[in-house]
Order: sequence, then C-alpha cells, then structure tokens
Amino acid sequence: MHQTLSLIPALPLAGFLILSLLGRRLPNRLVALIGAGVISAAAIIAIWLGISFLQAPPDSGAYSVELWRWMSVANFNCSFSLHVDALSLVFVFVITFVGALIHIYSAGFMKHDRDYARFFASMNLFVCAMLLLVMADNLVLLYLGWEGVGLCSYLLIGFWYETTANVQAANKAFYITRVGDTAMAIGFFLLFRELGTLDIPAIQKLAPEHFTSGSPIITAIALLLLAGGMGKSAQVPLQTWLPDAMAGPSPVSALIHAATMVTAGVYLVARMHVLFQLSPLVMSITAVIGALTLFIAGCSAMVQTDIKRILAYSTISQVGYMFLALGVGAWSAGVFHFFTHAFFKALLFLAAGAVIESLHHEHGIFKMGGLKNKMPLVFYTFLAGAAALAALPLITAGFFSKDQVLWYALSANGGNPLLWIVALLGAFITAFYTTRLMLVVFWGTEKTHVGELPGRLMTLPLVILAILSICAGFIEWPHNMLHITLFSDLVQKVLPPVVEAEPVPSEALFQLIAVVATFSGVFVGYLLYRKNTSIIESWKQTPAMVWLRDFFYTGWKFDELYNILFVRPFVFITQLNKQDVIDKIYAGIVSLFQRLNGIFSVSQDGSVRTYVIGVLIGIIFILALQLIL
Amino acid sequence: MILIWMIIILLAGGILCWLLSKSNSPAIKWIALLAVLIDLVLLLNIWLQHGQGLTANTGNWMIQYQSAWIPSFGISFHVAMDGLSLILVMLTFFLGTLAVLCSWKEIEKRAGFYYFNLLWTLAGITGVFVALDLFLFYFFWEVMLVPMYLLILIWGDKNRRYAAYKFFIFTQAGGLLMLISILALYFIHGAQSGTYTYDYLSLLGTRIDPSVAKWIMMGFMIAFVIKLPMVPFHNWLPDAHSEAPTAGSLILAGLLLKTGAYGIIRFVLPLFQQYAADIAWWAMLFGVIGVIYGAMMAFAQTDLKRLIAYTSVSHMGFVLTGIFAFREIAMQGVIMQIITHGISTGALFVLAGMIKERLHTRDISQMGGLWSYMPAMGGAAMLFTMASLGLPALGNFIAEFLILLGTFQANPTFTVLASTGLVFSALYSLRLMQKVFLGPPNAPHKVNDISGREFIILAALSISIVLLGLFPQAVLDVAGKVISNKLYVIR
Amino acid sequence: MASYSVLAVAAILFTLGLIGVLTRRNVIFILISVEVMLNAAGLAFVAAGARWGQPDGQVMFLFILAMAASEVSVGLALVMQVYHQHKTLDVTRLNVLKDDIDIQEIKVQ
Amino acid sequence: MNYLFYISSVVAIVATIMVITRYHPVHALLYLVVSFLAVSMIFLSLGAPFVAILEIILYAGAIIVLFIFVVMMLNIGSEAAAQEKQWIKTQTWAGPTILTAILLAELLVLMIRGDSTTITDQSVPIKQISFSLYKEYIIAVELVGFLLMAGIVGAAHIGRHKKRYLHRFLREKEERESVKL
Repeated sequence: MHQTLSLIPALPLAGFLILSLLGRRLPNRLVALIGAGVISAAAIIAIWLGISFLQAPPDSGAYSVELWRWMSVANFNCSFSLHVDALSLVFVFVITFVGALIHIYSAGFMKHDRDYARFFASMNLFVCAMLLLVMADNLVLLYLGWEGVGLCSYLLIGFWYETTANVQAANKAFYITRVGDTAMAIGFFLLFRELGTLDIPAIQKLAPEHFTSGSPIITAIALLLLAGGMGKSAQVPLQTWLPDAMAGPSPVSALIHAATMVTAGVYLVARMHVLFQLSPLVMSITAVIGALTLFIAGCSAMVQTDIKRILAYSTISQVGYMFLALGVGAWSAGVFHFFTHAFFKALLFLAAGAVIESLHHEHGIFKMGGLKNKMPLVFYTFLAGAAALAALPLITAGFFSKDQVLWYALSANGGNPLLWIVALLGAFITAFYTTRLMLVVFWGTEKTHVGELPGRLMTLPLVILAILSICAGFIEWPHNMLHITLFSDLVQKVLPPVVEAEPVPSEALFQLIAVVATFSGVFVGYLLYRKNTSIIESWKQTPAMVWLRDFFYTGWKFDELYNILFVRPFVFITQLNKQDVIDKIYAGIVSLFQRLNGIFSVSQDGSVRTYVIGVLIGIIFILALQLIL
Repeated sequence: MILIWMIIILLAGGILCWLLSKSNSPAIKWIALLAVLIDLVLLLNIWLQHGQGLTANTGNWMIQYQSAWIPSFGISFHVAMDGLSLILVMLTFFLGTLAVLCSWKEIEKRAGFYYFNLLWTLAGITGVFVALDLFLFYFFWEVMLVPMYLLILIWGDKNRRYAAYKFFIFTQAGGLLMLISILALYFIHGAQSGTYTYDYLSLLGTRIDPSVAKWIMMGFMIAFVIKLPMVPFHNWLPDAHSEAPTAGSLILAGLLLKTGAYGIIRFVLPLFQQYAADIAWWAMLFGVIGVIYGAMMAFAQTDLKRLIAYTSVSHMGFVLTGIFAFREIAMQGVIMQIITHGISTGALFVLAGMIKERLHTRDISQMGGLWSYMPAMGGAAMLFTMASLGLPALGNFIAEFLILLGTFQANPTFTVLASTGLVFSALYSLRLMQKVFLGPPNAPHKVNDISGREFIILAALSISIVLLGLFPQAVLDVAGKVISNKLYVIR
Repeated sequence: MASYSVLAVAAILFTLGLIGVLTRRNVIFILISVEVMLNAAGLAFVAAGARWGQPDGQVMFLFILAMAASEVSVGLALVMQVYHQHKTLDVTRLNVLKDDIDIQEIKVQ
Repeated sequence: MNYLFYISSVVAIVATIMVITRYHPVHALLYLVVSFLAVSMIFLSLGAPFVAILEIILYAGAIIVLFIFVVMMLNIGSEAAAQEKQWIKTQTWAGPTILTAILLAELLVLMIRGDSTTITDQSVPIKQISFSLYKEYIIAVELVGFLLMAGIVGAAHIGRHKKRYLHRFLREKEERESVKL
C-alpha cells in the first residue's frame, strides 16, 4: 500500500523529469504518450486505491506513509509523508481522473505547438504538486504543493510567453496568490508557536484542547489560513488574477483554473476545519466572502464577451458557493460542489477550447454564433456542461450540489436568510449568463468560418466529462427526495456533519424557490438574447446601464483600485529610488574629500620655491614659539 | 594539519599559475582546477570520516591544529573545523571549482595572474572559515580582500576602477575597526589573565567591562555587517558585483558575503553574548529593513547584475534577522540560507555572465524572449529565480521558512514584516524572468544555447539546490551540534 | 670670542644660503646655495664641539660632509637629466609634480 | 686667534653674499671657493685643524670640481648669466629676503640669550676624533658608507643617457595635450 500511495505523485513527477530533460529530443507522439500516460496510470492507481478504501477502510481512517525525514530542528519536526483520508481521496480522484482526461485532450489540442514537451512537462509537474498538496501529512508539505501549483499556474498562464500580455497575466497571478500564501505562511508560524507542530493529524488532535473557542489567537490563525485560501481560490478581494489567467491554453484553464488549483482554498479550509470551527467569527467571514464573491463574479460574468472570461468569472462565482457552504458549516456540501463543479467546469473549458481552436483562436462570443449545427458534438457536450452550471433540476450534477449549498445557507447553524438570498440571486445570475452564453455562441447566424473540427483525442474526454456532468450528482440526493448520501457518508468520515439550526423550515418550498430562480434566469436570458434583442439595444443608449455594464465588465474596478492603491505607488517609489538614496551619503563623503583635496592641492604647485618657503615659515613659527614661551 | 594543507594547496597552485603566466599555456586553467578539486576531494573525505561521528567524545571540533607562529605576541597558527566550518568550507570549494570553470573561456588577458588571485581569494576565505586565532583570522580576512580587489580592478567591466575602490574602502574600513577590536580584546584579556594571546578559545572567557564591551563588539559587528551587507552599508555590493568578472561575482555573492555572517555567528555571539542580546532588536530591525529595501531596489534595477546584487541584500537581511533571533530553528535556517543563497545567487550571476558573453550587455531592457533561443538556459534561470523567491522543494525555501519560523518565536512583528519580503521577492524575480527570458524575442543575432562546460556548471548548481530543498537534514545534522550549543542560542 | 659669535656667523651664512635657494631660479645656483647652507650647519657643529671641547662636533661635520658629497653627486646627475629632458634649468618651469591629476576619472560613470 | 676668526668671518660672509648674487655660475663658484676657504680658517681658529683641511680638500676641492664639470658639460655660461639677470628682480627677492631676515633675527636673539662662554682654541686631538668615530659612531659610519654607495649608484643610474623616459602620469598628460592640439 505504501509504495502505491507514493506512486500517485511520483508518476507525474517522473513524467515531468523525463519530459523536461529529454522532451525536446523526443517525438511528439512519445511526449504525449508519456505526458498523458503517467497521469492516466496515476488515475488508475487512485481509483484502485479509492475502491480498496471504500471496501475496507483502514483503522485510522487514512492511508499514510512516511517517505523520509525532511527537516528536524530543535522541536520542529517535519517529514515528507503522505496521508490520504476520505477528503484527500476525493481530491486525489478528481485531480488524477479529470487531469488524465485533460491530458488526453491536450494531446490533440496542442499538437501544432512548438513547445509540446514543455507543455506536458509543466502539466505533469502541476499534477504532481497538486497531489502533494492534497496528500500532504503536514502543513509544510502542503505549502510545498501549494507553491508548486502556483509555479505551474505561472508557467502555464505564460505558456505562450512571446506575448507580453500573457507574461504579465502570469506574473499577476503569481503576485496575488503570493500575497495570500505569505499570509498563510504567517498563519503557520503562529500555529507552530501555539501548538509546536505542523502535522495535520496532530493539529486536529491538539487544537480543540489548546484553544478556547473564539479566542483572538485562533481567530488570527484561521483568518490567515483563510487569506491563503482566498488567494489561491480567487475569492474577493484577491480574485482579480483569475480572469487574466485565461491567457493560458484552454486545457490549462480547465485543469488549473477550474477543476483543481482554484479549489485548493476549499481543500485547505475543509482540511483545517477543526481550526475554523473553533472560530465562529472566521466561519461567518468565510461565508460572507463566499456570498460576496459569488455575487460580484456573477455580475461580471453577465457582461463579458470573451468566452473564457465568462467561464473564469463563473468559476470564481462557483468557488464562492463552495466557500459559502464551508462558512455555514456545510462541509460536505462544499466539497460536493467542488466534486461536481470539477467535471462540468472542466468540460465547459475544454469545449470552449475546442470552439476557439476551430474558429481560429477567436475568443469573442459575439463573433461566434450558429455553431449548433456546425459542431454538434461540441454543442451537446457544452450544453450538458452549461445545464450543470445553471443547475437545471434533477437532470444535472450541478443541481444536486448547488441545491445543498443553497439549502444549508439557510438552514445550517451558521446559515442566514441574507446569505440564502444572495446565493439565490447568484443562482439566478448563473442561469442567466449561462443561457446568454449558449444562445450567443450556438444559436443565431454563423459569423466566423468554422475550421478544422476537433479530433477524437479531444472529443473523447468531452463525452466522458459530459456524462459525468449529468450523472455525478446522483450519488447524493436532497434529503426529502431519495435517501442516497454516498458522498457525504464518505467525506463525513473526516468532516463533521452539518448542524442544522432549529427550527428547520420546510425544505421543499425553498427548493421550489431555487428552481424557479434558475428557470427565471434561463427565461430572462432567452428573452433578452433570443426573443427580444431590442431591449439590449435600448440599454446601450442609457448612460446608467452603460456605466453599470462597464463597471461589471472591468470586474467591479478592482484592478483599477489595486493599481491606484498598490501598483502605482510601489512602482513610483522604486523608480524614485532607483539610484539608491543611501549611495548619496557615500557619494557625499567622497565629494567632500574631493573638495578638500581641491583646497589643499593648491599648496602642491610643483614649485621648489613654494615648498622651501613653506619650510621656512614653519621654522620661523617654531622659533617664534621658542622665543615666546 | 590537513586544513593547513588545503590552504597551502590553494596558495601554491596560485603561485604556480602566476609563474606560468608568461607562457600563457592552457595548463594554467588545469592547475587551478586541479588545486580546487584536490581540496574538494580532501574535504569530502573529511566529511565522510567525521560527518557522522559528531559525537560528544570528539568535542565540537573535528579537526584541530595549532602551532606557534609569532609566540612573542601570543599569535599562533590555530585552525580548527567544526560542523559550521565544514559546511562553509565545502561551499567554498564547491563554488571555487565552478568559479574556475566559468572563467575558462571568459579570461584571456593575463590568465596566470587571474588564477593566482582567484585561488588566493579562495585560500583566504578558507582560512577565514577555519582560523581560530584572531590575528590569523584578520590575516586571512585581508588575504581574501586584496586579490578580490585586484580581480575587480583588472578583469572587471567598464566602471571597474570605481567599483574596486569602493569595495576595497568599504571592507577595509570595517576590517580596520575589527582590528582595533581584536587588539582591544587582546590587551584586556592579557591584562586580566596575564597571558597575552589571540587564541579564540582563551579569549572566550574574557570578562569585559560592559561599557567597553559594547564598543569592542561594535567594531566586530561593523566589519561583519559591511561584509554581510546590512543596509545602510550595502552600497559597495551592487557596484562590486556588477563590475566584477563572472567568477568574481560568484565568489563575492557566494562566499565573501558569507564571511560576514560566519563572523557574527563565530565571534560576535560567543564573545559578547549578553551585549549581542542587547542589540538584537536593532539588528533584527536592520535585517528586516534590508529584506524589504533590497527587494525594492532590485525591483527597480535595469542592470541585470545589479538587480541580482540587490537580491543578495534582501536575502542577507534574512540572515541578520535570523541570527539575532537567538533561536535554534532560526539559526539552522541562517546556515541553510548561507549555503542556498550562495548557490542560487551564484547561479544567477553565472547565468548573467553567460548572457553577457552572448549579448555583450547587462541591460535587461535590451533583452527579452531569450527562452526562444536558449530553452535550456531559460529552464535553469527559471529554477534559480524560483529558488531565489523561495519556492518550496528548493533549498532557499527551507532556509527562509526556518528563519521565519524561528524568528516568529522571538519577534512576531518583525517576522511578519520580513515575510512581506516573500511577496517582494516574487515581484523582482518574476520581473527578471519576464524582462530577460520571456516576452517577444529580442536578440540582435542568433545566440547559442549552453555549451557542455556551462551545462556542467548549471547542472551541479541545480542538483545541489534541489537536493538541499528535499534533503536538508544532511546539512542540518552537521551544523546542529554547533548550533544547539548554548553560545548561539538563548533558550 | 664668545660662542654665540661663531654661531652668529653660522646663522648668517645659513640665511644667506637660504636666500639663495629662495631667490634663484637656476637649479645650479640653488644647489650651490644648498652647499652654503650645509656648510653653515657644519660650522655650527664644529663650534659646538669646540665649545665643549668634545670630538662629537667634528664627527658630525664629517657626516655632513659625506652627505653633502652624495647629495651633490645625485643632485647634479638629476640636473643633467632634467636639462636633457626639459631643455631648461628654470625651476619655475620644472613643476610637473604639480597636483593636477584628474580625480574625476575615478568618479561614477 | 680672535682676529683670525673675525677677519675670516667677514670674508666668508662677503664671499657668500657674492655667491648668491652672481649671475655667471663660474663666478659664483669661485666666490664659493673663497667662502669655503674662509670657513676653513674659522675652523682653524676654533682649534679644529682636521676638519679645516677636510673642508678645503672635499668642499673646495671635490664638490666645486663637480659643479664646474656640470657647468662645463651643460655649457651654461654667459647665456645663463644673461637669463639670470632677467630673472632676478626686486620683487622676486624682496619677500624671501624679509622672511629670512626674520629667521636670522630670531636665531640671533636665541643665540645671544643663550650660552655666552668664551671658546678657547683648545684643540681636540685627532686621535680622540677617530676613537669616537669608530667606537660610538660606528653604526653611523656604516650608514654613511651606505649613503655614499647609494649616492654613487644613484648618480650613475640617473645620469645615464637614456631615451626620454616619462612617468605614466606625465605621459598621459602629454598624450592628452597632443590630442587637444
């Protein structure tokens, strides 16, 4: 068991090493075979591991293996250990399985690219880092994976590095997540000072004994960890990097910026739930941030014109739902939404990538149109993903997870009608922009010529993901419908169950309201973008609406705000001090001595006579002293 | 005795190179390389013999050698090696080998004298790391300084005279203050015990009047923090680093700066323990200022080597902060930082040298998109910029993490401020990558990717930085015995 | 005669030599004047020796003599070399040791 | 003996004045010889015959001859005299002379204030001088040997006719000037 456990991250690592060292000399086919092969192998091992976990759960509730002692200084011990419990297992499964599909897709998608090997090397490294993140036994190793995925995200956003904008987007992603990471690291330091350990199982055991609920220290720790999660998961106010991150190739957006990396924050919060539970204040903050994010990002998604940016904002918004769920204490609901979201959002990105590729790298949705008949397979898979995103009831996975989140936002102990209303509004918005996207891209008239259709390597993953987007939700049903709770049974081995507030309102009524919200979103979208497009035209004449659109379009002007608050002052100060002001002090000393030199060197005029007169005056002076004294 | 031999091999090799300089034969390079390699092998042998057996019965010192030098003044030739010295000398020979290798093609003019200076600098550095007699220490301190000055002065870049003078005056000013302090210590100890000696182990027990002790300590401190360098004494560094030849920059960044940190750990803390604790707050403050200031300066630079030089200022700020936290974890982090910074920044300088060899400029605004031409070098550069911004799995992360973790126990405020250095380091590192390797291709002519010799250099550095990141315990164990000593750590 | 009268003569000779050094521009004359000064100094030594009836004064004179001899030989060699290179013996023109090295050259950039 | 002293003193002073005021180098050298001879007479009057003889042989003999050789070799005669005439003007010598006059005044005051014992012509025997020279002052004698050696070597080295050789600074300066031209 131990060897197999370490094989899961080791295989992608091996792939990375081979491809980065030898990749340029290998033929493309072999590169793809290695790149996708190692991930597929890892996925198979992960599934096998999951099956054996389900059949015969280990006594401790987790498989763990210590690979080697990493650091051991004074009272600080930290080893390179893997630890897989139910929560990790869910993540490992999604990462390897979705990862493998995306790798297969990439083999077709990237086939014309010069840097084929570099792409697969980076992707493999990403999977390895992400696996380490979720399998880490201690927070330092988690941090390793955490930064590792950040690096790969940077490398892959800036994959087409010859365009400066891409590189800048990559830098931005790294900078902003780095802010969160640093906060998280400080949280670790504080945690270590308090508990003297950074091992996750030990923390889970020690924390409830050591901290009193709601004490300032635990609040600080939880807040700092949350900040790390917010950076990685693109939550307000650290969300601005994700839309720009779409500069990377579409498979990258699917894997990193939709399915896995952006949900690292969710994993972190769920993993450290013991700490969060001890601080109700931070729990509420988490929920509020989630709600705020889902609303802000949803609004921005409504007006975007770039197909990938729409999906990016929708990702931010969906991750906001996960945070909301975690914040109200519905741990398993949050993780479940991650689970379904990974499938349908990866699907959407991959399908969007296929559309973009076929339309000769066209991103603007208003330049697409009428693709329903031209690309039927992509259309149907996209439709499945979109339906899941909009959470059409009962037939899509998205419904099951989002319904849970909505319900617990109201009924859980940490829930609140206000949160529920925002979430409901979010559901409406989601349905609306999804409808808009579908209608504009796939209906209407053809505006750009459709080029080469995606090959089999690309369509196969689409189909598999489409099936999962529909069916993945069936493992967990709302309580009042069917009593199937496979997923929450699994993760509740690790995560605490939801504590519902008293008295619990009638669930069916609120489900109905949610369904109505979804359908009204779809209807409004249909109305505006299909039935009666003149309404939009009239809005374009209204200054207030134009301003609002612009406001949403620029992501609530967060970029501009940060430019004014941080970027420009920083650049200004550094440029001002480019020559190093401290150097001026030393230059001052130097020029003082040069001045003195100028003064005294007058006496050194090279004439013997002057020197002798100097001597003479000296003698006279000394003798005069003799005379006087 | 083996320690003496190691120094003598370097000195003799240097003289041999100089003697051969008239003939200008390729043998010069080989002699220089051989001299360093022999030392490296000798040292590896020591590591294998003593590295494991750091047990109590051998004491802290693995090897010790003492013989009279100028007995009438109490000066002895006392050299010894403990875990700390072992690690640093190892770094010296490792980077020394690479320094010789990266001068292979670069130096055509007066090669014999060049290698003489190179080897003598290395000998001086080695001596500094093993000397246990304060006079001897000062002697080696000067031995490493003067050849370095010549290296910059003769083989430097356009503005080399200015840089060389600046380097010399700054370090010499510090060195003379240290000499005064050494003499003061010598006479105070002599007056107390009646035996006049420069021996470190004897001087350890000196009891000094607090008002005097503070000044004596400041003499040492100033010499070491100039070398480190601490803001606001860092100004020699960007000039010297940017003007020096590649090997010079490598040795400056990789080794010379470390002598400052070593000096503080070896001399200031044990000799003036209470007084060092008194200034700890200030030292940490300046360390934190260095971290942030250096990073901000690095962000603004357009000269590639100056940029890297300022990152050194930032990284060495961590060292200063970590030392004065007086925590074992932080101190271990400091030692890791000393090594990993030597490797990662040294590697960046080597890369800068390679780029300069190809493009004949250090101005990053004239670079861009070099990855297209040189993917292998780009990969290496990515690795080392990532190391420099503290990416886990690479050595620098271990160092900075341990420093911050340890320092947090001592002073949370400063730690939080120093942690912002992690963000700033991302800013300058990625800017460096973007301007040099990424972006639209912008090379005046076709440039070749790395050659076999360059591959060896970069591979050695890359492997070591990754190994240090994944298996730091090997280093931590060697230094652990020294560090856990109560002289360095307040529990 | 009083001892100070001998010393006074030495002083007068010394100042006369000094005047010569100061006022003449030809290097030869300056050297001649220096000889006068040295001679005056020797006179003072001998006078002091005579005053105390000790040999030391005369011994010192011997040393001064030796010094004067070597000074003159080196000095005259220099005069010849200077004359060959600069074609002049005018000290006011032999001022190449004047401090006018351009310090700016070692300044930044 | 007093008369001998006073007369030779006056001669020495007058001759020295003539030395420093002559325009022609050979004239000056001849007056210098006179001055040396007069000083030699003073030595005799002070009871120091040994140094008196040395004064004549070495100063008036060897050193003056050296000067004359140089004057001959450089062929500076009436031309130089004419130049000197031009150079020496009141304003050039007035200042230095006043300064030296002050010096002289100070010296004289100090001397008169000091010891005023009468010097007898009790001569010191030469034997005593030689004993003192080779006993107490032996180191100094050896040093003088070095000095003379250095003087000879130095003179030989410097006096050698070489190609123009200029110091680095001077060369750079000349190059700069030639560039300017």
